[in-house]
Amino acid sequence: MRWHPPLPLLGAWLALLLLLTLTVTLAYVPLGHFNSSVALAIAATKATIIGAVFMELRRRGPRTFIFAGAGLFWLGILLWLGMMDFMTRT
Amino acid sequence: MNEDNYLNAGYTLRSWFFTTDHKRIAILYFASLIFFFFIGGAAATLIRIELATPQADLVSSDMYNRLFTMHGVIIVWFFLIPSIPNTLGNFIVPLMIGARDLAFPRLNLLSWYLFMLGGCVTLFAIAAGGIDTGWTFYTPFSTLYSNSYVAVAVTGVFIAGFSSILTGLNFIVTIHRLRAPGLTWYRLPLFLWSLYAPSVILVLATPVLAITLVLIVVERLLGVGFFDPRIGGDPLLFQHLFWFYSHPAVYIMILPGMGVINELISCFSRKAVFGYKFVAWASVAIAALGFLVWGHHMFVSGQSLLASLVFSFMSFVVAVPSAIKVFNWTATLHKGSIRFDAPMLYALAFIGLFTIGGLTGLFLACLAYDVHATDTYFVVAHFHYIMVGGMVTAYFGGLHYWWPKITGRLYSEYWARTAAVLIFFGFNLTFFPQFILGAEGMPRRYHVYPPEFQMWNVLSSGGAVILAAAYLLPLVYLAYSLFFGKRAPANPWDAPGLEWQTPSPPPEFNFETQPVVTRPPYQYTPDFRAEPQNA
Amino acid sequence: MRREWIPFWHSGLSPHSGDVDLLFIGLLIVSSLVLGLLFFLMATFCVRYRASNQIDRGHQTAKSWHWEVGWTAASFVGFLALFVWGAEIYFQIYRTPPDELSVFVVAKQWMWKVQHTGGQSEINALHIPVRRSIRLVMASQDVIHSFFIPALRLKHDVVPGRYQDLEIEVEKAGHYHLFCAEYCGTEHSGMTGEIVAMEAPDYAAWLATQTPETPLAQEGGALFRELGCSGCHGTGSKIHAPSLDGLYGRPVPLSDGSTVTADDKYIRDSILLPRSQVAAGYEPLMPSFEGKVSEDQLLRLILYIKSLGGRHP
Amino acid sequence: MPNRPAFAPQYVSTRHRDETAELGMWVFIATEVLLFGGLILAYCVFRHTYPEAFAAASRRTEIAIGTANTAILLTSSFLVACAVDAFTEETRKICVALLAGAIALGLLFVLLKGVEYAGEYREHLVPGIDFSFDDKFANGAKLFFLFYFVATAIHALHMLIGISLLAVIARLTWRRAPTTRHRAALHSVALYWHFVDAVWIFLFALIYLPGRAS
Repeated sequence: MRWHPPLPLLGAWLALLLLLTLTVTLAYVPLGHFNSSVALAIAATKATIIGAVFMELRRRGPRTFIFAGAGLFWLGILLWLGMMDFMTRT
Repeated sequence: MNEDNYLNAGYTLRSWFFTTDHKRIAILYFASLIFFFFIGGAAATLIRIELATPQADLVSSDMYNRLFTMHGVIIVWFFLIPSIPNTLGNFIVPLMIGARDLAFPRLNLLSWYLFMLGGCVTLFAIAAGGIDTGWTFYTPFSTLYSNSYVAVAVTGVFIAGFSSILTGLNFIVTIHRLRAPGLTWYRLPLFLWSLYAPSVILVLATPVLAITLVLIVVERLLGVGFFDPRIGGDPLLFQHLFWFYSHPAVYIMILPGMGVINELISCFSRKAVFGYKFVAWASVAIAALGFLVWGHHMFVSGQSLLASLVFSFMSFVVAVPSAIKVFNWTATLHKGSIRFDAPMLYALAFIGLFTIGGLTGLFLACLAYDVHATDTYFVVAHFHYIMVGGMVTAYFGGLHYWWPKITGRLYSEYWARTAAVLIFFGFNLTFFPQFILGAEGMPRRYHVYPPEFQMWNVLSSGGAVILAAAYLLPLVYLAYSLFFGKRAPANPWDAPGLEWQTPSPPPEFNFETQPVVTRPPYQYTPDFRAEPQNA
Repeated sequence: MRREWIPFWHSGLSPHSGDVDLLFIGLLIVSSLVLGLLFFLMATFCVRYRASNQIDRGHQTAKSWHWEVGWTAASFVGFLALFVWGAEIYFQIYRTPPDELSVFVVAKQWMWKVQHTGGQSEINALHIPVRRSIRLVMASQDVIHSFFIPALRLKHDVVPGRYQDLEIEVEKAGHYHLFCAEYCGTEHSGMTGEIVAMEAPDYAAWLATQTPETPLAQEGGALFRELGCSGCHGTGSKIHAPSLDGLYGRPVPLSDGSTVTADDKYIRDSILLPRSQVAAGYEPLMPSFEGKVSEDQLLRLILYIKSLGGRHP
Repeated sequence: MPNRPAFAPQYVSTRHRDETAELGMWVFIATEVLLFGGLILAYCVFRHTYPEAFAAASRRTEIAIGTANTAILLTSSFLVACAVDAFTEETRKICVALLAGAIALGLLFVLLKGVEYAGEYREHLVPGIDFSFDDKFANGAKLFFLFYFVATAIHALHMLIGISLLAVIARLTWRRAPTTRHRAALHSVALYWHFVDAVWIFLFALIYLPGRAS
């Protein structure tokens, strides 16, 4: 029984832990409004890595991409139109 | 009648309640839906009888509020949403695409059990004392003020929501993966496009309702929540979340109905549907744009004026694909060879009623008029024209059309036509006066009302009684046909769809051999070769 | 009155309701034309192409996209026009009203409580002078209600936790229905009242005959002392609290560096949530009055603070 | 590989069946995104309305536990991805060991979550039950902690479901030689587990990180 973890998985895992360290560190650096943008950008990067490597999206065709993206796209609609009311109230 | 069909594949209770056959599950759904339809319908009839006079005479105001809530909750979540997808869709989809079952048969069965569990929990809430919030569960009334069984009812709807999600998921994957060889997307019957589009809504909108209902329960249990104005929460946030689901849900109800109409119109005018691609993509457009209009329920709620503006604009935009469909159906009639069997009567009624419903929708999308008309009987009439005049009519049309396939029996054409005409007149008599009431300013959900509104209310109530009787009629003659009807041939309408190329009722695995599709749909012969079967 | 002969038609009586009625007629005409065309085509086709009719069905023109593009474009353009028309009137209806004559409306299960600034209060009735723009300030004590006057083609929800401004004006004296249009519980259909529009002299007479209670601002002043506000905000107080004289309508610098205008909403928030917006240079000492004052009392306090002078927008 | 009940009649091949199952899982994940989406909208609305209260409330969360839990979850996701790779006849035992590791980490996550909840209860941070907070930010903080508890509780529920599913697969793989059906099942559960992981990454950024710098 010989088995080694595949390199892409290992790489993704290390990258994820690295990004986690980065995001926690950056959270303590005063950047004003950019703190939350940075945190969310790093979160999105991490999610992309998980999707591409762990969930094997990098090996899938456009149909799976559309299915994986549909949820996010509609989440975008919910947040966009939902927030529109709250941000433009007088 | 062929010897081995899905109906005689087993007679035990087990063979029904643990079946994974999509056709049997469709029958299970059908039986449950009839039950819920009549509960919801009975509540509606009581409401209309109460409203025949301006005073309270039949029921107390608490009882009245419980009645209209029960009517709304039961009819929306336990009849309209599952109606065509879960009965006709479940039965017909695999047959239409030449598959032996849906992609996930056990999920399909689980979906029915969830539906029944949700239904039972909701019925329990009603039996235990009822719910008085209206089907919209507006906060903070539902969370902090109502003393009725809101949490229980909400749990029931929550569970039923997962049943919807599983059904939608099943249809999407089935239509993607299980089509017969040669059945490309543009060769799909339009019924399938009209089931695919709302399935996307089921999958993407229902979870938002689910979480919103969870938040209601949390707020009721803890006494604080996101929608609680006392701690700086926002009741309008609830409305945004609720309508993010509930407006697209309207399209979950109407799109499958439109799908049925495509099949009926083309079959009974012996012509392909005019402008296939436009109609197909109109379904997708309606489903997609339907997510961008929810705020038109909130024009007077105090949402920002800019938001109202955007939502109003999108509401007008979403009306365009609906208009396309109506015009294409009419164009299909042109130079057809039209026969007026019962399903066709329903289809024609659908076009008329849906168009009235759609056009009055423009009144409500129009910001300034909506200020006056919203929350009045104008709205009630408008959405009943869509939901009942449109969706329920389409459901009855589809039921008659596929009845020979489903049961292997023919019903009485005479009674079927009588019922169709009665429903049409009863419906218009019930709901048309409500437009006038609304324009005059009678608010909805009123138990007593100023006497000057009485005349139109009496007309409406009279129509409701006719409508209730007319809805009972099909129950009688369809049940009669089950035992005494003539045996149906495989293809009583002389239609080219795959579902008609297998015996009636279909065998357990639908097709003896895997069908291969080589043509676009709706290749009708110009004239009926088969004689009218049901006369 | 025009159009009175139609049994279900009563024309609107507010400055913009004529526009709304015109819009309604416009919508009605457009819908009737579309519906008429559709029914005509359906009926013609159904009769002409019925299966038993031996008629030439050949020469079916090859399907062209022109028709579909045509009716898609036509519907879109028509809808766009209606959208613009409706939106324009909507903005007139909901324009922020000038502070001319304010009346306070508190909605609660299941009644409308109306407070005039002179101290007159009424329940389920609202007396106003005709042809004069009135600013309603509405608040809800419990659930969402909706203030609806069909004769004025006017409606607005009253959401708890915030003030809602609404401008009304009636052109003709008379009694008109006031409904609650948002379902609000058991006696929702009983939450009705009437708008009594009166000629200016009649209105003045009515105001006079109403038991002239103390004006609201004065009651607010009493409340101000009763609740202990004056202990800190009063002149000569030992506690360092901002003076409220001349505060209303002026910009207030806050401790977080931002600035707000001291309007109704700010004063309301400061009473209920004093620590959310602390004025610059002051300690956050004030206790919250959440749950200790009702919406009626809040209105009185605001009016009192207003009466201490300031800039009125 | 032994392949007893080949595939249900509606499929044409095992490959067809597996791809269909995967597609179904992706549709389900899209559903789940929107389930959390409703909460995210609530969060955005109230963070927009009460920015300082949210920062103040966020500072009261246990960032040490949060960070540890993130690392734990990322690692368990990694182990599950490895288990999918190791799902062969020869490396069956390794696969089971990897799954067991992932399950153990999952349980550890839930345990730490429990510790965190207990801590917050002691500090009077549970809205509706026992809440007290600096008056200045009380309302916003209440809304923040409502989001915190509802979102993390629903996430924890997903964790528990995922753990049970992984346990079922691990047991099946342990008891007999792997079949293509089990492979497909493991694949679906793995997708689900990675998704739960991805949700946590966003929850982590929304809950623990705001307000740390000020």
